[in-house]
Amino acid sequence: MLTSKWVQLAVLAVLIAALPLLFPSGYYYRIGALIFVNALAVTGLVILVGWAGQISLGHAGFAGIGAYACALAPEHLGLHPVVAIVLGMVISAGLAALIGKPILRLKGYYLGVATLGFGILVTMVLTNERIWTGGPDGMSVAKLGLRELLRDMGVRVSGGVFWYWACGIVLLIGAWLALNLYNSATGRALRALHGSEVAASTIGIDVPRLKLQAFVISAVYASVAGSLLALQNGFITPDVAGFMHSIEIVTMAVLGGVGSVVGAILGAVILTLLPQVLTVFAEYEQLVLGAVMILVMIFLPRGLLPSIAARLKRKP
Amino acid sequence: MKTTMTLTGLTLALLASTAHAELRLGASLSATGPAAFLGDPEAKTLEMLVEELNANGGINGEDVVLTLYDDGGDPNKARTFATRLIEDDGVVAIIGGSTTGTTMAIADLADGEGIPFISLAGAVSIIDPVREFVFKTPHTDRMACEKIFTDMQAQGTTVIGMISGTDGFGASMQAQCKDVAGDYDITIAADETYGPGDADMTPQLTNIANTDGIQAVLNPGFGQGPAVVTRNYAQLGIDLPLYQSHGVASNGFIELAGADAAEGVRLPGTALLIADILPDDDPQKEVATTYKAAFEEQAGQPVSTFGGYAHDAFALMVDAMTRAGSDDPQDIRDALEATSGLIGTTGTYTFSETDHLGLDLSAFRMLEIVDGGWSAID
Amino acid sequence: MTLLHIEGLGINFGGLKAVDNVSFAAAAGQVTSVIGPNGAGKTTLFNMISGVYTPGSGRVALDGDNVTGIHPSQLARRGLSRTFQNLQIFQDMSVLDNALAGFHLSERGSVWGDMLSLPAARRRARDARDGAMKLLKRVRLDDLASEVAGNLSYGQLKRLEIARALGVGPRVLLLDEPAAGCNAVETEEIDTLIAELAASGIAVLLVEHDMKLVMRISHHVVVLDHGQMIAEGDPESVSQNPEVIKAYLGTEAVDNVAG
Amino acid sequence: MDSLLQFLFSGLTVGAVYALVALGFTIIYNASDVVNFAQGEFVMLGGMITVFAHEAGIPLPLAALLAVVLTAAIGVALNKLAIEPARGAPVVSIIIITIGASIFIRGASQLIFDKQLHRLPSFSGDAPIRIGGATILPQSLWVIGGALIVFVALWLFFTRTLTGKAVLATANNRLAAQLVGINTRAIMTLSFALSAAIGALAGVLATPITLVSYDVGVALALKGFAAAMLGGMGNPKGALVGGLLLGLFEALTAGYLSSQYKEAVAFIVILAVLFAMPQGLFGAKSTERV
Repeated sequence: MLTSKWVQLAVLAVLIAALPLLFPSGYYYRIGALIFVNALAVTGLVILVGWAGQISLGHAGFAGIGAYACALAPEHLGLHPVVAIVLGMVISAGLAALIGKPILRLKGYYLGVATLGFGILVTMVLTNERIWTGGPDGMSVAKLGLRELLRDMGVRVSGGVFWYWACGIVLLIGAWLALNLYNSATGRALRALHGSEVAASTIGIDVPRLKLQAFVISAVYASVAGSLLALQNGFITPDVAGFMHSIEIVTMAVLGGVGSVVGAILGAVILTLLPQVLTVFAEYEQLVLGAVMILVMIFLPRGLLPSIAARLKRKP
Repeated sequence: MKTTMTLTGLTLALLASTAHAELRLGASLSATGPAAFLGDPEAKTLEMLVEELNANGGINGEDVVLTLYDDGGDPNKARTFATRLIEDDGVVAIIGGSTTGTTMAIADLADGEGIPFISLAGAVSIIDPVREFVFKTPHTDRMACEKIFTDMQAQGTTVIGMISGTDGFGASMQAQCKDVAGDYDITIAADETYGPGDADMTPQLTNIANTDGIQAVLNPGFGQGPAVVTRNYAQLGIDLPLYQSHGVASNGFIELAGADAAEGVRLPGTALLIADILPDDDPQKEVATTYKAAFEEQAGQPVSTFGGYAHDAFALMVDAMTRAGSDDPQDIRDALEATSGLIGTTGTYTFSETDHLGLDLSAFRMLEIVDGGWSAID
Repeated sequence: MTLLHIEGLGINFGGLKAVDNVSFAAAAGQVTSVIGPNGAGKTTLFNMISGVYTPGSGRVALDGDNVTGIHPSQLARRGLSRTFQNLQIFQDMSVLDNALAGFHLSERGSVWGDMLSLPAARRRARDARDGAMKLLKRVRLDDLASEVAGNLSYGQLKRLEIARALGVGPRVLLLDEPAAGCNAVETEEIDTLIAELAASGIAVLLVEHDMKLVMRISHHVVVLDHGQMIAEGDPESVSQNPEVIKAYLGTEAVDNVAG
Repeated sequence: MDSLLQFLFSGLTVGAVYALVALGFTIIYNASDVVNFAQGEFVMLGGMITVFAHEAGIPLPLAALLAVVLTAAIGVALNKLAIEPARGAPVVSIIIITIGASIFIRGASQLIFDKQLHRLPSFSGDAPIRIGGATILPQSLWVIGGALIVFVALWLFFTRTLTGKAVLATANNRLAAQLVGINTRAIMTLSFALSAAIGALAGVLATPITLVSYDVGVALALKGFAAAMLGGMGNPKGALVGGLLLGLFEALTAGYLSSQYKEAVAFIVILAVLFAMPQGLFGAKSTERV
């Protein structure tokens, strides 16, 4: 570990709290909130991909479940959105446990295509069951109600500001849970089975069970991220579960450094900001985005944070 | 370090955009991505028209500054760009939302922040229920269905088959058509779909052709799907009238489907497609031919209905801003709602407190492809 | 007291009998060595005993219970752990984390406890850490505890694997060539370590090419050749067995036997 | 109209396109263990370059040849500029590079070409061939034939030629391959050139049926990847069979069950196959040595 858990959390907390001092307009709160939501999903992937060494190309599927739980449950079941978030977590966890059991036996690209298939199935259901989901045009999401509650208590915040803080706090909790996990029996076992499944099993690690736990945990992270996105956007379409979104969060994780939570957050920061910055390139945007991804991976092949850390270490 | 650099970059961009006092207009369009079909001509149209307007002295002497973002068809991005337009770029009005999904993501925000917003997407739900600040230019999907069914009814058709794209456009129109079919005594006996990237629809068309009693086939969709459907239709030798939607109303469609396969296909279109053959006394003749000529000259590609939506949105906005005589969003909105008899490429717009679309079926024209070109049949 | 019973164990790889009908027993507090020329099937035998391969025939009994074909993680729970001929170190983890991983069975609780860092989980983690540090001291790796395992020398990694295997608290310990690639000093350290482990009551099962080491510390020796067991007995009798000498003839090991 | 036969024709046509894309994946994968997610862009380039060259007045066969050669050159450039400099990086990083390359190529294409859909004239006309109550377009036969020829050529290449075996050796153990005198850098260059050329050929053959625009690559890569995994990655036979099966599943599902869920059914079948055969239909079984 680079630094202890509390140092990492403290740096993160200070950054989240201090950055708004530099914000010139409400738009930056929106970007901040998006970064936090992405970082949350990516943190889940760090546990699955970075520690347990299992690939997923369909994790946006769980984000989709979380998002649509927040859209559907309040409308059809009359549940409060907060309860809907929890419902989304439960459904995602249950589904992850159900499909994880058979597909986690697969390795490498075969696991990749299986998870890809899962993501596509979720997208197809969301797209085709238009009576429920509004189809490809999407559907509205009920308001969380917390902001209104605050207003009644005399605290007035704009939507952007509210979601900045809400997502920031959820990310801090998510990072705290993940960092706890890293240095626990479970986290160590996950990293161990990544190193050698055979050796891990000979010291008593139940490899399939732990892989499944990592899969379920990362699914829940993605689900919460999806819920937060849906609630702050107030509107949701099946894109949230789509293949491109899955690839996006994997890319964030790898770009930042898939082994560490802070690296993953860094990856989310960069890939969320980049498209906003690249708008100055207008039609060259895609070109530059592709080139940046290639260059980072060539010059910092282990991801931004680990590669930079290794360089600093080499030059004392 | 990277973060601070990018933040500085954003701040600089912000400073640059607030340095002048002009009329700032924002747009978020799907210039790339799966809906680039819609967004690309829309973006090109807006850029062309703004340039043209400023060259002619702008609005009440003020230049219009267009800030245009490409949301790639992703509603989440559209919402972010809308936030950026309102909060950071300080625009007084927004055009955009090429798709219903991106429109809905923007509409909520624009309405909440009190920024007039004209959408270029089809769904009824955008303007029904009416939201104070949200308007739109294209005909609704439901109106397209009604136009087609009216023509079918005139032909004595009562039983049809449908094959729809599962993209937003196709799925939305599929649902609307099923909804209103009963009003025209039309039964949908076969209801098939295809994915946006599919290359062969013969299985679906075979099933439709093998369904008893079908008298015509309707294909709501846009992009490559309808071209493939039309070609497969000819390949299978299905001898029933084929109706396409306004989603394919461009010359590109005839080229992609092949003139032979497309022969006889009917669809509801706008004056734009038949600008050249409109009678001289047609009220839309002038606006349609002018835009068509300018666009094809500038963009080097055939004009499409979608570019026309952007043209009309811009015309509405300019008209409202001129009448409002201020850059206050509320004034612009009020002027927009007071629009009356504005002639666009899509139709003649008259907004009211209860109608933020302002078009009726009369602007829709039933077109038929004859000898590789368009001809009006009513 | 015999802890591990092997009866008629065998496995085929594509028609080839890699191990055929091997039977022997290993007692608590004793070092039982399996020797034989390269390709005799020693590692394959270990893989079957430790559950990595499922045996084609025969039976493995641990403490009287049939454990044939049981998954390695189940065997670890019953007190059997091992090291590997080709190192299976968790390269990206620290030395301490490698050793701590060995304590998985005693440290693990619920995932909830781990994620929320509940007091019980923290207590177990502290205990495991103390145990791991003790083991690292024992294999003289304690000052490298925070080093990334990938940076260690071969000999150090061999010792780290032993420490990790000991974390399980095994009653039966399988060591696959623990002294391979080690210099004389390191070999002697391992020698002492194995003797201590046996003395503490563990049944040690050893595969080793260093015949001096084998002859010095083994209580019981099993000889394999081409998958068959050709001899068994105390080191003295085995080293004089004509079958054994014949099997080793022409191999570099013959010198070791003679010496 | 004979339904089943028509569904089969449709499935074979679409399946042959998938198979061609999947075949493109096998060579780079065999040489480097990397699944090149930019493979779909090669297909797109093949179609787009041919369309624009043809529109510029170059005869179709020549335009097609130009497209294949240019795309192969782009494949080589991709290897030299992006893959080779990242030698030794983890496989996930290489995958991100190929995704980045795919975004880059797409971004460049929309600038160099345009965002419109395009079509090529069919090679042998559009008159459908009638067989037993069903119809198939002559262009479908071109695509199916193309897939078969590429398959046979690749199969011969990997089993009968020294170079082909060198490609396999390079993947198996790069160091060992170097030790026995294989120029592994040249092998990688060759692999990218060949993969890109096969992709471009797929684009040329399929464009008259599927149409082409700058962004068709992603969807094609996805289907080709799924097909290759179904058959067993790295095996040309697997790519061919996987592609054809995927096309047939989709067509039969669309015909008999639900056109809405045809892709879902195809993926469920892939998952079912992988549960039973974790290495795909023809993938090599690997045993872990410890």
